Amino acid sequence: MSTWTADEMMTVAASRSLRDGQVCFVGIGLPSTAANLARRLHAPGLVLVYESGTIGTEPDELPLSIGDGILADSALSLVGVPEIFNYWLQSGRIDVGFLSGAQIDRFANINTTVIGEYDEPSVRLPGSGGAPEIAASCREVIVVMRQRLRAFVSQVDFVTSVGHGSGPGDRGRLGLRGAGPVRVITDLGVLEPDPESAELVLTAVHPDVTVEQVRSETGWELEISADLRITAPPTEQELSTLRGLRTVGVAS
Amino acid sequence: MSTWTADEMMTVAASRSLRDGQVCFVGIGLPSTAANLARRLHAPGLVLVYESGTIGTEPDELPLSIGDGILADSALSLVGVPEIFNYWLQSGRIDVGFLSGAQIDRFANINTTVIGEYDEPSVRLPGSGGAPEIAASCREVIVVMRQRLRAFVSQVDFVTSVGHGSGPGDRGRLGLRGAGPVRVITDLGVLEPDPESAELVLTAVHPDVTVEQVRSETGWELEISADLRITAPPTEQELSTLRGLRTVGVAS
Amino acid sequence: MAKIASSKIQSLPQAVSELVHDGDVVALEGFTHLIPFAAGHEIIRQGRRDLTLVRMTPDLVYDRMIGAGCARKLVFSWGGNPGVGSLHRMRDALASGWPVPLEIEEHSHAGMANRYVAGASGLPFAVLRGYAGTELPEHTDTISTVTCPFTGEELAAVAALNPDVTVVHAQRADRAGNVQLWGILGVQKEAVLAARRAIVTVEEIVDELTPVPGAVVLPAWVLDAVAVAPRGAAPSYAHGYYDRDNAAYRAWDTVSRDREKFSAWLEKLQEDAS
Amino acid sequence: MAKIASSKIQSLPQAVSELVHDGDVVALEGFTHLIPFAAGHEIIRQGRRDLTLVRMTPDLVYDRMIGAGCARKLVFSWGGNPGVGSLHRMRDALASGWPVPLEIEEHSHAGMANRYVAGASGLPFAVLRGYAGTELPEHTDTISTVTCPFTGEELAAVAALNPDVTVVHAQRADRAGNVQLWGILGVQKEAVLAARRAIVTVEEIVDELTPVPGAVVLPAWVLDAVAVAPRGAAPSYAHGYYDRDNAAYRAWDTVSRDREKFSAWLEKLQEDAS
Repeated sequence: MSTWTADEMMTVAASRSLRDGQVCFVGIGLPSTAANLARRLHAPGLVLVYESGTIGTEPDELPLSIGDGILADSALSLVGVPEIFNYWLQSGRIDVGFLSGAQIDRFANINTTVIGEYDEPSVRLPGSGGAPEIAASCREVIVVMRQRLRAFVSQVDFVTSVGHGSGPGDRGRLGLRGAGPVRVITDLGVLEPDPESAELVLTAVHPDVTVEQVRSETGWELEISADLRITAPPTEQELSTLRGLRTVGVAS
Repeated sequence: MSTWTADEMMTVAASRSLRDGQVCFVGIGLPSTAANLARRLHAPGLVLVYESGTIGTEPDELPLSIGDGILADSALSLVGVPEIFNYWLQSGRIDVGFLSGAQIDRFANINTTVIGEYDEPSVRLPGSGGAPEIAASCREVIVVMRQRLRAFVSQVDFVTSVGHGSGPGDRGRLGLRGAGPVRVITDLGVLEPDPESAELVLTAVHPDVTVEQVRSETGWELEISADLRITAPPTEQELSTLRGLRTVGVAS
Repeated sequence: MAKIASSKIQSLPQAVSELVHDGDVVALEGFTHLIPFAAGHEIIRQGRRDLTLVRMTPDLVYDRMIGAGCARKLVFSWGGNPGVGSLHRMRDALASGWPVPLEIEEHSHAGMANRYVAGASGLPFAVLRGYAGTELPEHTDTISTVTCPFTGEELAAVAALNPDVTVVHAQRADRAGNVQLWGILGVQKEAVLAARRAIVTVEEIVDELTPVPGAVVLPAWVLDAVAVAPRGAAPSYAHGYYDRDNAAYRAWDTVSRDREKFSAWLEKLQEDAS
Repeated sequence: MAKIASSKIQSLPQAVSELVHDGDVVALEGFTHLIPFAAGHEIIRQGRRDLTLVRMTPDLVYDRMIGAGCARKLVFSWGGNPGVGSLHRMRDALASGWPVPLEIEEHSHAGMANRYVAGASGLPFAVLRGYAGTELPEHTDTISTVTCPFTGEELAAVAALNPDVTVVHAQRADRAGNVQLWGILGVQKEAVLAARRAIVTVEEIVDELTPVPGAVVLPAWVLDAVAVAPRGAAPSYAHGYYDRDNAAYRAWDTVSRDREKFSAWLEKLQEDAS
C-alpha cells in the first residue's frame, strides 16, 4: 500500500472536485497544482485561466509564478490584465475559482491582508491580488488551504475576499453574483457551508484523520455533517501523476 | 499656368493645414485624401489614425473605406474599436480631427443626422459615427466641406457634433476638452471662428473666388476678416502629387 | 458553465435555426471588415421577424435584412453604404414603413463600442466623454449621465448591450471550434462576449490555429456554433482571403433604390438556397 | 501634440535624470514578466526621494526602492515575493519606518487594472464589480461607489491613476523609438497611456519591428524616452530573450530580511555603476 503526505491528499482531493469541461480561474501554488493534476487525470478538457491573462493554457510543467512564460507559450489566447478581469472574470463566465488564504472564518470569508489591526498589523500579508473579485464573480469558489488553528478562525481579522459574509443571504445583498465558496479542502478533510446557516461544517475527513484532530485545528465550534464521509485515498495513478508534475526551472 | 478644380484647391488647402509630426484622426473621403497628400509633401512624419483601429498607417494608395485592408497592412499598430475611441481619442492624445458634414452652422456645429425634424426627417443622413467624440476630444478640429447655401446654415437642424455650441465659453461649460473647430476649409475659401464671438468669419478666399460668391453660399450674414487672405494657388508639386494618389481597387 | 465543446461545428442553416429566434436582439458585427453577410442572408431565408438589429455600421447586410422585413428596430451609430451613399431599404422602412415599420435607437460609435464593452464586462453601463451638447440624448433613452464620485464631474453613461445572439465572421477555426480572426478587429470580441448566444461563421476549418500577428482567438467555450461559410463576408472582405467587392457595393445602390428591383433580388436569394 | 520623435532614444541615466523627479508619482509596471529592474536600480542610484510608487505587484524591484529610501507611499494590490514569501524591506518600512516611513494605498488587482484603464482613457474614474463586502473601502479613499442610471444598481468606482511617469521594459524598439513587447502583457499599455511621461527600456534596438503574434506596439509619439538596457528585466524575464532567475528571487529573501545585508547590497549597486 502506498503512503502519501497530507498535502498530497489535499491536492488530490482538490483535483477531484474539478469536472471535465469546466473553466477554472487558477491561483498559483496548491490550486495550480490541483488544476493541472485534474487536467492530466479525469478532466482533460478543463480550461485553465490565470490572472496574468492566459486563457486555455496547457503547461507541460507547473508554472512557478502566476506570470510564468510557460503559461503564455501554451495558451490558446493571451490577453492583458484589464481584459482578463473585466471580460473574463467579472462577466461571470468562469465556473470555478480556486483560492487560498492566511485566514478563513466560519462563513468562509478569507483574509490575505493583515493579521491584527490594519494600521498596526502583527503580520502584514501580501494583500488582495485577484482574490476579492474571484470570490465575487466565479460561479463557485473552492478554497484549498492547510487546516491550522491560527488559520481557521471564528472571524477573520480582515475581510479581503467575501465568502458568505455574516450568514445566509449576505452575498445577494452585497450584489455578488457567484455562489461563493462551496467547498474548503484542507489537508485534514473537507468543509462545506451548511445550506441553512451558511456556516462551514465538516463533511469529510481524509483517511486516518479523526474528527477530533480537525476540531482541534478549527477556531470555532465545528459542526459535523450527519453523513460525514471519508475521502477515498489517493489512487496509485493520482499519486504517480502528482509526483510526476515538474515545476518550471526547479530541479527534480 | 496649371488649372485645378475647386475640390483640388480645397484638398490642397486642407493638406497644408497639417503640420509635420502631428497626430491626425482621419475620416474617409476628402479628409483622408488631404491627410495622405500632406504626408507625401510637407508632413512626412504626420501620424494617421483611423477609427477602424489603425494607428500610424502609411497606405501606398488611398483607402476607399474607413476599414480598408490597406490601412491594416501598413499600420504600426492595430487595435480594436473600443480601444481606439477610449485610449487614443477620448484620452486627448490626438492633435487634429478632420471632419466633414451635411450641414454646418455659424458656430461650426455639424449635422450628419437628419435634415428636418428627427422623427420625420426630409432627409435621413448616416448619423454620428465617430464624429461627436472627434469633435469633443481632439486638440483641434479642421472641417473640410464644400460650401453650399443648403449646407452652410445659420443653425443646423440637428447638432450631431458640437463646434462652438451657441457661442463663447460653451465648450468649456459642456466639459469638452479640445479647442473645437479652428478652421473650416471649403472649395471657396477658409472660415475661422472669431476669437470674440466664436462665429465663423471668412479669413481667406481661394484664387479667383470673390467674397460675394462665398456670401451667396453662406446662410448667415458672413463677416469678413479685416485681413482677408487669398489662398496661394496649388503648386505644380501639390497638384501632381494629389493627382497621382490612387484609390485602392479603383482603376486610374 | 462553459459551453460544451463537442457539437460546436454545425451548418449555418442549423445554427441560425436553433439560435436565432423571432423577436431576438441580434448583433451582426464586423467593422467594414469580416461582415457576416452569409449569416445575414440565412436569417433572411429562414424568415425571422421582429428582430432588434444591433450594429455600429448597418451596411448592406442590414439594408437587406430590413428590406426583407426581418427587423422591427435598428440600434446603430452610422448607417450608410460606405463610399457610395445611403441605405435605401433602411430609409424606406423609416420613412414609409415598408415592408414593416422600423424603430431606431441611435448612438455614436464611441457610445456603441462602450455599450458592448459594458456588456462583455458584466456591467450594466459604461462611462464615456461623449454626447455632451449633442441632440442625441433627447432621442435615445439608453444615454444618460453619471457623476464622478471623486471629482464631481458629470460624464455620459450608456446602457450595456447584451444581444440575445451575436454573429460574427472570422478567417478560421480549429476542429474544437476555437476561432481566430485578424486584420481590422472592430468590436467583434466585445459583441461575442456580451451576447447570450454566439455564432461564428468561418472561411475554413484547420487542424491547428497557427499564431498570426494581431490575431484574436475566441475559445470554443464562449461560442454556441461555428459554421463554415467560404466567402461568408463577401461583398465585404476577409483579410488574407479575399478583397472587398467595391463594385457590388456600388451596384447595391441601384438595386436598393427600387422596391421592385429589391424584391427581385430577394427572390433570387431564396432561389439560390434551394 | 505628439511627442517629437527625433530624440527618443537616449541612455537610461539620462532618461531617469530628466524625467523622474523627487516627489513624483511613479509606476514601474510589468506583471511578473518584463519588470523594469534596470530602471528601478537607476532610480535608486540617482537617489530619488519622496516618490509615490505605483504597481499592481510590488516585487523585488519595489522592495529595493523602498529599502533604499526612494518612496514615501506605495499604491499596490499584491505585495510579495512570488513563490518565495514576503517583501521584507516593504514590511520593515511599514512597521518601523526604516529607512523612511511608508504610507500605503491598497486595492485589488481588478481595481488597480481599472484605475489604469480610466487613466489611459482620460476618465476620472472606472466602474467595476468589486470590493463589495470587503474591508478595503474603509481604508482606501480612492474606492467609492456609483449608481447605474439605468438599473439603479450600486457598483464600485475607483479613481483613475495618472502617474507622473510610467516606466516599462520591452523586448525591442526600432530606431524611431516605436516599441514592441510580447508574451504576458500585464497592464503596461494602460500604464504608459495613463502617464504624463513614459520611459521604456528595451533589450535591443532593431531596424524593423517584424510583427510577432500577440505583440503590442507602442508608437514613439506616446513615449518620452527609449533606453537600451540589455537584461533590463532580470531577475524577472523577457519572453524570447531570457528566463526568470528563480534563484535570485529566493536569494533576495535572505538579503532583504536583514538591514545590514540589504545595506551591503545597496552599496554594491552603487559601486557597480561607477
